[in-house]
Amino acid sequence: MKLIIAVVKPFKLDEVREALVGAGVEGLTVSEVKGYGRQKGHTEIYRGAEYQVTFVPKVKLEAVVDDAGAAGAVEAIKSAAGTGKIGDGKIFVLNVEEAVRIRTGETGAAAL
Amino acid sequence: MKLIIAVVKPFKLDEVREALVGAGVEGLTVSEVKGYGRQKGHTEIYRGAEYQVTFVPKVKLEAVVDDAGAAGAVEAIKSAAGTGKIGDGKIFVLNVEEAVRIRTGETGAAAL
Amino acid sequence: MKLIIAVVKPFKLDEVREALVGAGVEGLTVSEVKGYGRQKGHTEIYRGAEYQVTFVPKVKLEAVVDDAGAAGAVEAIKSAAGTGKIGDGKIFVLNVEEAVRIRTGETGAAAL
Amino acid sequence: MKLLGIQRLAGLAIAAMIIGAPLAAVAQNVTNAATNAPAAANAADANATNDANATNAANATAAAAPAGNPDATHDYSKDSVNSGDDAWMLTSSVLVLMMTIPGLALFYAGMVRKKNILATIAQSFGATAVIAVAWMVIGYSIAFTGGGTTGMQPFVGGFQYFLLAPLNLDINIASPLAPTIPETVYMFFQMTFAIITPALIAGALADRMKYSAFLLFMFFWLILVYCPVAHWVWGGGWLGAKGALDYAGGTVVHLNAGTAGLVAAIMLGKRKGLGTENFAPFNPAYAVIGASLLWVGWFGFNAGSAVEAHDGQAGMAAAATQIATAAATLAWMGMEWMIAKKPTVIGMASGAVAGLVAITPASGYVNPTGALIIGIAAGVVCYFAAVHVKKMLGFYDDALDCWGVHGVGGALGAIMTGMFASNKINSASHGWLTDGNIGQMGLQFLDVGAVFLWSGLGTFIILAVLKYTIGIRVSEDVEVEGLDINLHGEVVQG
Amino acid sequence: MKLLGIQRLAGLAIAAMIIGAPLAAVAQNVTNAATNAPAAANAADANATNDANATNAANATAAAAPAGNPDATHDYSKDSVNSGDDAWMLTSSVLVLMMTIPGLALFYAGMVRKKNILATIAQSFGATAVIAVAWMVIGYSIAFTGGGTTGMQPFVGGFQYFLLAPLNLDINIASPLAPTIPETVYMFFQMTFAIITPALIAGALADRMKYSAFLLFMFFWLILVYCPVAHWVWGGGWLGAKGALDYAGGTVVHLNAGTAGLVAAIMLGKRKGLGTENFAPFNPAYAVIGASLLWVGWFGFNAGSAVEAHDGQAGMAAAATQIATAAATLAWMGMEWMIAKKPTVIGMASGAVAGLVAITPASGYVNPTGALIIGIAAGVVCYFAAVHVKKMLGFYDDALDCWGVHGVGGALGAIMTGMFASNKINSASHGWLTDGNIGQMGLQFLDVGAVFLWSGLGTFIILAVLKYTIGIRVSEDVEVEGLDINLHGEVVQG
Amino acid sequence: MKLLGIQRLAGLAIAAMIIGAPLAAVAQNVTNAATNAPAAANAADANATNDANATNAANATAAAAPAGNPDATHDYSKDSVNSGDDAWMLTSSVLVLMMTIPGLALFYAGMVRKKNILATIAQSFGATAVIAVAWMVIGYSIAFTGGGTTGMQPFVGGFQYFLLAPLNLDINIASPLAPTIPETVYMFFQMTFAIITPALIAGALADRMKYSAFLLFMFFWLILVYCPVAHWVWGGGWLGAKGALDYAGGTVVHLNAGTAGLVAAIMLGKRKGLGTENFAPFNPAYAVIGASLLWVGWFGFNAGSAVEAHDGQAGMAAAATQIATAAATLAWMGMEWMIAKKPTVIGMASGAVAGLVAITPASGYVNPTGALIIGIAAGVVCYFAAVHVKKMLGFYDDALDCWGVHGVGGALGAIMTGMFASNKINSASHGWLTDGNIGQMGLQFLDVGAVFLWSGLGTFIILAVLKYTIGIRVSEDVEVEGLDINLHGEVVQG
Ligand SMILES: Nc1ncnc2c1ncn2[C@@H]1O[C@H](COP(=O)(O)OP(=O)(O)O)[C@@H](O)[C@H]1O
Ligand SMILES: Nc1ncnc2c1ncn2[C@@H]1O[C@H](COP(=O)(O)OP(=O)(O)O)[C@@H](O)[C@H]1O
Ligand SMILES: Nc1ncnc2c1ncn2[C@@H]1O[C@H](COP(=O)(O)OP(=O)(O)O)[C@@H](O)[C@H]1O
Repeated sequence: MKLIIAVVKPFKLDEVREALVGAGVEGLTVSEVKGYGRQKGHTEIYRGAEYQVTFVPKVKLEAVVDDAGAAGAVEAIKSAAGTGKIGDGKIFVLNVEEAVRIRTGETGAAAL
Repeated sequence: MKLIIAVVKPFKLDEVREALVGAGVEGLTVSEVKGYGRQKGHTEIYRGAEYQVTFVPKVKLEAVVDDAGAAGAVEAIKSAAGTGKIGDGKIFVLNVEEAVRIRTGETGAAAL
Repeated sequence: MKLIIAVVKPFKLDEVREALVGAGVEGLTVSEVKGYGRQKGHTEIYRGAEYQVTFVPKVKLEAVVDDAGAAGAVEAIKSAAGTGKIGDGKIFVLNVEEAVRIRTGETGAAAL
Repeated sequence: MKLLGIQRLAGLAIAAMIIGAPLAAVAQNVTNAATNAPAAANAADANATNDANATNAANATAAAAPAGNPDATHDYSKDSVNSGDDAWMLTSSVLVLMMTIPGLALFYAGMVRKKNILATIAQSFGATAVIAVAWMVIGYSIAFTGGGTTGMQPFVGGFQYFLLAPLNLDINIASPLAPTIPETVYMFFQMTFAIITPALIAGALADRMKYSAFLLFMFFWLILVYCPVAHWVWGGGWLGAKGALDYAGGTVVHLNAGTAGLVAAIMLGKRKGLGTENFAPFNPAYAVIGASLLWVGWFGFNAGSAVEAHDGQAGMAAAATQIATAAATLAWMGMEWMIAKKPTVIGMASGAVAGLVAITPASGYVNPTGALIIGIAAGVVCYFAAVHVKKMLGFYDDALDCWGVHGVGGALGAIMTGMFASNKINSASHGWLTDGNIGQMGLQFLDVGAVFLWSGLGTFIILAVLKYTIGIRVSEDVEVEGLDINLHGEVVQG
Repeated sequence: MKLLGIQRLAGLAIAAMIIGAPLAAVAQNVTNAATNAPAAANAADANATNDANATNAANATAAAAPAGNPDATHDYSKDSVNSGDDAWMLTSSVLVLMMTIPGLALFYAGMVRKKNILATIAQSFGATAVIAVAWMVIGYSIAFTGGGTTGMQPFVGGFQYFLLAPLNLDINIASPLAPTIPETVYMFFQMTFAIITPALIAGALADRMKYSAFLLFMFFWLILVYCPVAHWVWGGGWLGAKGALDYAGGTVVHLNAGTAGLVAAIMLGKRKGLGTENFAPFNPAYAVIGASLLWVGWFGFNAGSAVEAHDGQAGMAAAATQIATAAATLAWMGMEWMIAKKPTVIGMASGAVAGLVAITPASGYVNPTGALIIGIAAGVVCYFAAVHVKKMLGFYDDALDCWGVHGVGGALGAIMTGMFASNKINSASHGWLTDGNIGQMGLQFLDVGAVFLWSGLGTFIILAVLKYTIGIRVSEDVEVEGLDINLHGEVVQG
Repeated sequence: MKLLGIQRLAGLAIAAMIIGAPLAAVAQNVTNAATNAPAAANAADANATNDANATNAANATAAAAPAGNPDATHDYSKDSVNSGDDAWMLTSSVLVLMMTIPGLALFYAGMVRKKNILATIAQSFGATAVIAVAWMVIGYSIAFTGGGTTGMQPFVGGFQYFLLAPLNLDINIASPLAPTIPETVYMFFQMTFAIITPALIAGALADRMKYSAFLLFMFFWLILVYCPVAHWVWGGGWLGAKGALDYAGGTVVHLNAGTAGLVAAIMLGKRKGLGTENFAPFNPAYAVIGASLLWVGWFGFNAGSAVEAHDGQAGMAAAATQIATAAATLAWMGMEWMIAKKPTVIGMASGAVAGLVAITPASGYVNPTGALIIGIAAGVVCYFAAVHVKKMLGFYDDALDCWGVHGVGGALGAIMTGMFASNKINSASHGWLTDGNIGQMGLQFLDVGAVFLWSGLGTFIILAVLKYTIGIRVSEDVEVEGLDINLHGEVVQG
């Protein structure tokens, strides 16, 4: 199984989720994160002093899929999350050795 | 070493932590996440319009354990986090190549 | 490529980011997390009842770097995040099989 | 099933109102003639009242008006409204309303966990609405009319103010209890007291009560517990007549609500996770803001209880209030600093409320020095009651310390009023330490005992009935997940 | 480019003020002599006014003053200020100001998403500043002076109060519309009404309007729409003269703002993501706190509209306000409970506001029972208007229901005033159901129609002009990312 | 160790109070006889005062009372209380209290980072409690009694009001400074000023001061700095006698607090991370809500300073306040819009406060046009002072701009009062530009200089002593981790 980590723009979350579901992914876990990269953060003003915020708000999706489904999932994210603008984000793929569904104790792909 | 990622119901956090400590895990890192899966989210009402929230609040635990301890840790989480109801969550196990304790510079299992 | 996960003290975030950039890391993703380990949490008082908070606020940095850069990145974090006090945090290194830049579709090290 | 139950209830309520109102409209024309008689009778009662409890502050004022002549207090030309008194009493009413919304709403919401913030606010807000309507329909009538010494008069008021009938027919009447302002203003001022008293009980019910049961509880408690007690002390009833001193509601309001909270907390049972989970509030800032608004609004409560502004009474009540509240804040803060090592903002806020509660019955009777002493005592005593005694006894989960602060503080204040009331401040009051009138202490204890018993009993009966009909506590799942999303379908995000 | 435009605008505004003010200072010495004549003229108008619309509440009061003698109302010795009236009207002004900041600011901020909270607050706060200055410079003059029956008098006021010139020269003058208090107080009281009315419109504009365009809109709408309408009804204009009843602004304030909101919502277009994204508010607690402060402050609005406190009027208006508001809260809550299964706190808050709006024109004319009925009707009708009708029609995105609550509620209240106004409560008012004066209904419909048309037309013209000059809506990126960071460079964190 | 120190302090404080109070109770019976003499003496002073500074606004009013007869102002039957004045002054006192809690608490809390929100609120709340008690014990006595021209009278008041002794014995006395209301009300009204003035200083101390040191600082600063200055200008002291004009406290309150803030900021040193870390506030909404409540409450401050409501003074002060505040808001907003490209909500809020500060000494003396000019000037000047000058000079970290807004704004207002005071508005005032009385400018500069020096020196001494005894700044760890959890054991969650 593979763990697919995607860091995308917050307002793209719903589209990406739908795309993944469309690609057969049955579940995923989302966290709100701050990103640093080419896209620069906003300028906050306080008492006339401007402060360049280093980080940009992003959402991180984590989905574990079976090896077969990995490529499709990556494709789905790529097409759904893309705007062509700097800051669209990244996708990373890691190997997962084991998965367990707590409720049933099922393991492996069956647990997803 | 293994990275054990567990996504569980928020109110189970303390029980799971205790179980892990009981299983010899010395540290862990927790994040508040939103989950998507079989368990469906709540219905928010605004101006009479009902809105089905797609995500469910969950907590994600990450603990790195030495290879020997992995099985026990997974067991501990499974028994502590289970309610038998949909949404109990998942456990994923990944391989960790290196670990470092910043304070001492210790590496490997010694760093955990 | 390697995924470097570092859990450090919140007020060290900026220093660590700068150190990583110095070490040639071009991007990273940060989440606010709660940590459990040797360092104990604070005591909250409510109506005279003291409550020992189990968790300590931490930030988690995730940066994917090419294999060559991994060692340097770890070093950078170690030196920037260290205070010598309990709770300085950990660094974990995992293997990453694939990386994709959503905007361009570039893959591998080029995507970082 | 339950849901259906809830809807049906709500449905009935609305239906009743929609039908009831036009009927009332008709009714009013009927009463048109009818009320003339009662009105006269009422005028008679009025004088009875004036004599009966001349010691009652409100009436001490009333006495100041041309007492011999009922018409003077009962159908005078609008020119005899004292515009300054009217201005102050309108302002006071607004201030006391502000105490409940948003004051109390924020104070309580600031002490609960995130998942219950909106439900806590909904309790104060919903109670305000239910009680205001109930007060207009019948509450005022049974609390503040038909006082006297004969028949039921000492115990409960009459019905001639059902739907405020007399006020529908004549804008220029005053209550014998407040002769220099329009009765509409007096009715409104007393309504704001009637609103906050039951609303205070919510502090003991936090985090676990069904909203439908809560609203019904508010309604029945107002009618069966608050209105009679208010009548006893202020409405021309037996306690006032005896000479018990309660300037602004130490027993009528605070001991009354506190006792109800204690009983309710026991009947509801403890919150799930109490002692094991961290119940630290989500945003203590709300609690301090709420306490600040309570403090600010309380001047309408205490100084407003002079029911006029044409002499020194309101001013002295205001001064006493400010002094006692500040002293209590410091006392609680000091206790906490010494014992728990850190002065919490919720502690300061609670200390302030404790001082406000304890000075409530005394303001208007005690001098500034007496106020200072009462304030210090309130801060120390209520701190121990809310923090240590509660933990020691441990059999009740008075979540936000409705009993510890309002019950204990109200009783303490009532008793200390007997000690420090000074006839230099109010000719109608003679205290023990100040004027050597030890007899006053007996009256104060009688007052405390009577209110404690009646409130405890009434609360028990009402909640018992609700418990075995619609149920009073939410399911465990709902409690764990939070009342906001489950009872109101909303959450505080982020 | 755009930014530059904005700056230039701001720059001009400031410049204008900085230059304008000293000029004014000079001007005042000129007017010194000049104003004597106008003043006299004004005094004449005053009497004209008094006769013209003796049915107008404010003037019914005015009539109570030595009417024959213009001096009495125009340059009396300070001793003839009624201190009680002055105290109440100062208090009322403060209460109404509190309705807008922080009341309305919180009410609206509590119904938007996190990214727009500060921008929403900035609308109420900025509007307060812009309007206060505009009112002092010219608004008061064209709204509340020069009323009468000749020439333009029935439609718009005069200019002799430009920069409040007369008040610069004599502290001891009163308006014929408020003879027992200093005119400074009456000017300030009316200013607070002038502030909240345009500010209410923001509810329809939420989440998508440019701030520069918003501030200009506030300014022009005040001058072109609010001031004339206020003059028609309260300033000695034709609607008041005809005998239309609007005690505190059901049409002048609420229908007026609601209509503007409806038109503005249509011209701005819908918010991006409406219907597809979750628009659930970030912190509904803010909305309830805001509604609570609106409720509390509204007593300055309605009871303050008696413009005095020396008789029963203010008190009856206060009682009616409290009763109707509570009833409306229960009605909305009940509807929601039955239909959506859960009573939301935002629903309760909206119900309260609906009740406050609907009783506004009626308070001071109706009796408590009438108020109860109006309140129930308001809760039910506005619930359907804001929730279901809006969804049904679906062609406008009245974001926070400015039209559904203020427009519909204001019109409903104005019409029901015609039904329940009682001459037992106010000798100047005769309703249909109460006093059999069906003619009043015609006047109320005329009032509603006239305000609806003028407000709709005026709003359309102002926004059309702004739209094709500086533009009124932010870019899509800005809307998606949020107004707070983009328009104000600030965010609510955490 | 330190902790123990803190406890011991707190312990002592409480102990002192618990012992002190009963003593006082005894004391009062002693003073019973004793005070008759002082009272007479005081009455004498009173007249001295009346003549001495007839130019003082408060006394201009006082003069309006039957001046020849000391009894009239000193032990009159309650019938001579003007109920309208009493109503307004009670209301004003409540409004000014609201300015500090929750107004100022929120205003400051809205400009700090999350980790210090509760500690910031605790400063306003704790200061309120400490000062209220200190004022009752001795503050009022040394500030507002024993004014006159002989001996120490011009510089500091007497001690005969220790524990407000005279008010313990007679409810029907008035101060010669406020003859138409009970002295209890005047004492309370002035107390609310005494509370907010030191509390304002917290803005300069934010994020780094020890709470124990803060509370002691509040106490000593009140006694050693505020009380004397208040006596000089308002209590019958030398500055008032000379004819310096400060209607509601431009120098006594704002310059005084601002100067203290400047000195304190320097002595505390800069916050860790200043300039390198993002100090953007956690929730700017709090700041705007706080500023709104300050704005609303300020009418008690300025219009309340008329100390009556029976003539046009309070109204004119209210009008001037509203106009100047709105103008200043627009001016600051405009500056920011032009220079920083975006108008921030914190900027608008700061502009409003700047306008309120600058009009404080002028309200009641200037006409509406003068108010407009002062407001614009305040917005522009304070913007540069708080934003640019502070950065330029850079040697002090006036965290929330206590000096930039209150110090600079207060001085500016005092000086512009000399320019625009008009005897058409207040017979006691003659300005330079308006009435050609250039001499007034000298008096205003004298006033500014005297207050600046006394406040700066006093603050330095007090803080120096505290610094080398218990210490005034928290440890670096505490500062980094946040004051909330470390000083109060609480946090704002989420
Ligand atoms: N090497 C990396 N490791 C982890 N996260 C990264 C890395 N590079 C970028 N990111 C995340 O992806 C986001 C987008 O990257 P950025 O360089 O800004 O734009 P783009 O992906 O279009 O080049 C960043 O905000 C950060 O959260
Ligand atoms: N494939 C997946 N990858 C990552 N997280 C998942 C995946 N499937 C489920 N989850 C997480 O586990 C939670 C519970 O899963 P769900 O399907 O709702 O219930 P259950 O685990 O009992 O089948 C989800 O809310 C989500 O956070
Ligand atoms: N085994 C582990 N797996 C994951 N995270 C850990 C682990 N051990 C520690 N951490 C994280 O590192 C933080 C610091 O660890 P701690 O033991 O408190 O101090 P130190 O790293 O100096 O020994 C913890 O708060 C936790 O977030």
